[in-house]
Amino acid sequence: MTPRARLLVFIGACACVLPAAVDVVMHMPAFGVHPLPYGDAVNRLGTAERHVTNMVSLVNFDVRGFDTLGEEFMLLCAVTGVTILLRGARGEQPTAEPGYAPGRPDVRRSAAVTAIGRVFAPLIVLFGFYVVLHAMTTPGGGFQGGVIMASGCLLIWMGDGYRSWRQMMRTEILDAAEGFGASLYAAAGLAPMVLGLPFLTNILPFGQPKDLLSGGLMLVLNAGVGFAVAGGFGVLFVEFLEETRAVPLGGGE
Amino acid sequence: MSLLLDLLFFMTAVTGTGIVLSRQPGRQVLAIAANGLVLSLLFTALQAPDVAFSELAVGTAAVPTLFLVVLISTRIDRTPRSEAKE
Amino acid sequence: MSVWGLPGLVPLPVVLPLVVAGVLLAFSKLLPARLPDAIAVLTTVTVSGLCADFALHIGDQPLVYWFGGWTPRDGQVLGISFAVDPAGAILGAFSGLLFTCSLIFAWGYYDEVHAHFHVLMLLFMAGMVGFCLTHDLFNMFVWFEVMSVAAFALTGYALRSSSLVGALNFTVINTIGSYLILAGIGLLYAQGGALDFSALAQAVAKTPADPVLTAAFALVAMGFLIKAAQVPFQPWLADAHAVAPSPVSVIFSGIMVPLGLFGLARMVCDVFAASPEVHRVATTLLLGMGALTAVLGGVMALIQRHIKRLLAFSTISHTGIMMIGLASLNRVGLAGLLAYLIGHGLVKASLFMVAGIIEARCVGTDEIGLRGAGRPFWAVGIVMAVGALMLAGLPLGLMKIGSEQIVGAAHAFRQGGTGAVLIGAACTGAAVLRVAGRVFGGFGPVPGEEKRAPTEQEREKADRPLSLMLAPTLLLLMLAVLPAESGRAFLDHAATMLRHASDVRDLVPGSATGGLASPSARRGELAAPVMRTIGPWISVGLAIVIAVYHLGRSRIQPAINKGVDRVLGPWVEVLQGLHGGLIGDYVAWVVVGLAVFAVTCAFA
Amino acid sequence: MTGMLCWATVAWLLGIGLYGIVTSRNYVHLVGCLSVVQASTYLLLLGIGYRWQAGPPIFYDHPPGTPAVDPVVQALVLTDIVIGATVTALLLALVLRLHKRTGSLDAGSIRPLSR
Repeated sequence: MTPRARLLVFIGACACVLPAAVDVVMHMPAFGVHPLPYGDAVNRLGTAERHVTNMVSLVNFDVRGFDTLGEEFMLLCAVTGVTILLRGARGEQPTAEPGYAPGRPDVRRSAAVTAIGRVFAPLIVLFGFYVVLHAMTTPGGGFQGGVIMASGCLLIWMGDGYRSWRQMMRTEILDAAEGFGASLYAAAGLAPMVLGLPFLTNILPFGQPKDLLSGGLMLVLNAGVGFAVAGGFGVLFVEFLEETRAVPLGGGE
Repeated sequence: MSLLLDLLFFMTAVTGTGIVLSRQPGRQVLAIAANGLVLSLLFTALQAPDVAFSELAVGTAAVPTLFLVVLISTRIDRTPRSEAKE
Repeated sequence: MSVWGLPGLVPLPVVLPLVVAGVLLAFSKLLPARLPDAIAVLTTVTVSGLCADFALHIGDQPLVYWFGGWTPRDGQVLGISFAVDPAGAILGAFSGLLFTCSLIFAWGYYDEVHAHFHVLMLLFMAGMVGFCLTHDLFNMFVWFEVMSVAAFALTGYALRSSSLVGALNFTVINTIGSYLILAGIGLLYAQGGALDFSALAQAVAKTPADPVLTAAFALVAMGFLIKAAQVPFQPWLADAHAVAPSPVSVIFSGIMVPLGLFGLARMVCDVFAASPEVHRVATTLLLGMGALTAVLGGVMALIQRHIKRLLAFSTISHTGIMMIGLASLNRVGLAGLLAYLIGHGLVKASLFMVAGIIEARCVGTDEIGLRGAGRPFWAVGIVMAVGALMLAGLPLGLMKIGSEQIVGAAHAFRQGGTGAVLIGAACTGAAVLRVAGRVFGGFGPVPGEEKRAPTEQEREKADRPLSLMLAPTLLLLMLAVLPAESGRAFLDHAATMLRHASDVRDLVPGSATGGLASPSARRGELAAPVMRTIGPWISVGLAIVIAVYHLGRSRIQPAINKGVDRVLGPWVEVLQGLHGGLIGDYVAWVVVGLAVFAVTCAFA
Repeated sequence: MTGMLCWATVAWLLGIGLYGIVTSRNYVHLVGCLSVVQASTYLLLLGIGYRWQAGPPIFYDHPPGTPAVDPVVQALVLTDIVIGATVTALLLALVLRLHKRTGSLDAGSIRPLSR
């Protein structure tokens, strides 16, 4: 189709969908007042049964922990796919130089930028760690903390440049952390089965509400997610940033 | 509260439209980050701090970085600097 | 219960491949070359065995398993459950079998990247099995996504520009489909306040004619139909299957695409069992879509020259045939769907393996360019010809049972459908037969309309032993042609449980007869005995005639050929143009599909 | 009123995102549009789980039993965000590789198979 014909088809189809969409919107349950039996049940039971205060973490790691298992392995899948797509064709070269844009002046980073990067990167990683730890009590969790940790390392790239960053990020370690984290999640789920209980049954002591170590098995699962996400996003950043490096002498695509 | 939500819904629609209409990739990265930011604010207003946190980490930091890297990578010259200078 | 099938082991078919994949990835750089192959095959065999065992030992009640011990409290469902029924378990076992064969076929194919191929394949399988067994809508979506993401990555594996574009189109369209499913889940949650199938079915029974619920059905169904590549969502499939590595195409065509229909069957028969409105929309729309898909896929297969692309279009056509069975929504049709799904999966998997052998041995997948190139290993050609005849409807094995029941069900329920089944089967059979004749027999020096089709030079790693590639091919084809009459009772049982999924558990009292009641199903079984005996032979005959005509063009007067070309040429151009590989076009068709749903819902 | 605006925003984001994909001439732009389609699902789910005059489903400062919004949809949205990030990363990797192969990002000029 020509772009014009395509747009006409699209607009025509939208015109047909529009009345139906309006009808659905008119019949939607009233915003903010309709009953939410499932969520209310979780809110009612959560603190009493598992001694945690963050209900979202409760849903993620206990009530619907099986979804999160799938989610972790989906991340693993995507990261493996990105690795195949990017590393597969170019190979890995931790010591390569960065490429540069033609015609763009090569500005040296000022010492202040480098210093800011070096000071803030560890702080942000530390903050990510804090977020992972507080999953059971306050907003946050393995996923958020893992992404923050991996992103914090990017400050080194911005401050010190590609080469220092690349020397810091070792793919073997990141791969291992990712595989280990996801496997930890699955293994923690399997452990209750050895005792004859259903998969992912929370068998550890629940601790005290508002305590950092409350939630029992959820803590292990949360740690697994933290490892998997930090490692996974780390690999993603490495693989993408390796795309900005120069091709070594004699090596082509 | 209602007014704040109305405003944030409107802002979300506007920034979302911004992503679609900014056909220049460099500008689109900014639009994506802006949309991520507005979404995080909206999620906070909708009493979902966990989700806002994720959106802030993913939508305003990680994903825009990936877009940025793609843009850099599609523009750079791939010959090593030492070779190019000779 | 046998020793294997302890009820406590229900999560293992999903969790085992996940754990193995995670460990393989963590130690990917330390493992010796052939070990991942062996570990992966062992895992797939175990999963297949477990699922088969479940399938054979489930009684009249599905095996319900609550994760984390979160059983419902006071009627409120809290956790996620698996409800293993024979249909889901047998599909899990079948996917395990296909993965085993595909991994053996791919033995030694991928040694450059450390075990990454195996990690993706295992995750792919875990996603499928989870999708088949789960009883929770969002959990189903999660496994669907695991399956999709693995598939996206595997499609681009070859890193050619064609495979990258194919993977991009596949990813974008299927991701839009996923988001539509998610929106549907949201609407269902808004109205039903639950995610568990049974709880949702109960909620639907309370407000059967709600427009929000109908919209939810339309959105979820769209997502599954995109996966199942039904008209007008079909073009991505040809782009993706043609360019994926052949061991992966085996899985795509053999099970991944038809699983979309299985998901749809679960929706219609379980969640929306009590909604006559949804059933009305479903029967009208699915029959029409299925018939159109069967015919269009067949015609498109006939005008291809890229062997894998041709096979991909035949998959589209046969998925359309399955959809005709689904559209009847009765027991016979569903049993036909299951039988046809497995039978077709076996045949199509072995055909894609043959395509892989051609690609590895002859360096290419272009039918016209490879004319006569397969003569040195003519035995493979016989396999391909038998597969072609099976596609055309040779009354053997599971496919015979499947097509008999689909035709029977379609006949009883509405007079359409049967013709589409015959045309689709005949066209796809003819196309594959033509390829077999041309590549392995050297016939057909004058190409017809297929010469206008897109093609490409490709190759796959050639130094693999032919025996390792041929063994799984032959095994699958043998399973496909073996008499399967003893499976009839099992499939019937599976279909009954699938159809009455909700009322088996007594959750929707009095709504067991949503849509079509069993009397019409019985009529379907008895209907059209003539069609059932003669039908297959008509399509087989037609397939042979078409194939002979295509290969024998050199014996016909050139003037006639030119005339035919002048008449058909423009139409072929239009059809090829509709499958031109432009993602914008495909998305426009998705919106058209949405419009079709909206209009049907308004007027049905 | 706020409710209508919420659902209307959902529909608008879905529509405009699809419009962007249909008219896109650049694969990077297309991936961005896909994230707009996805944003509509976040909004739909969280809008469904919202409740007036209720706090977050976190009982750290408030005692359990205070009115709170639905935690289940929030967990679903978290999963959704992961899905979005992974698919975006995968798509961008495909786009990068394609650019290296063909030197183009134009969705209209690259065909999967040559004629």
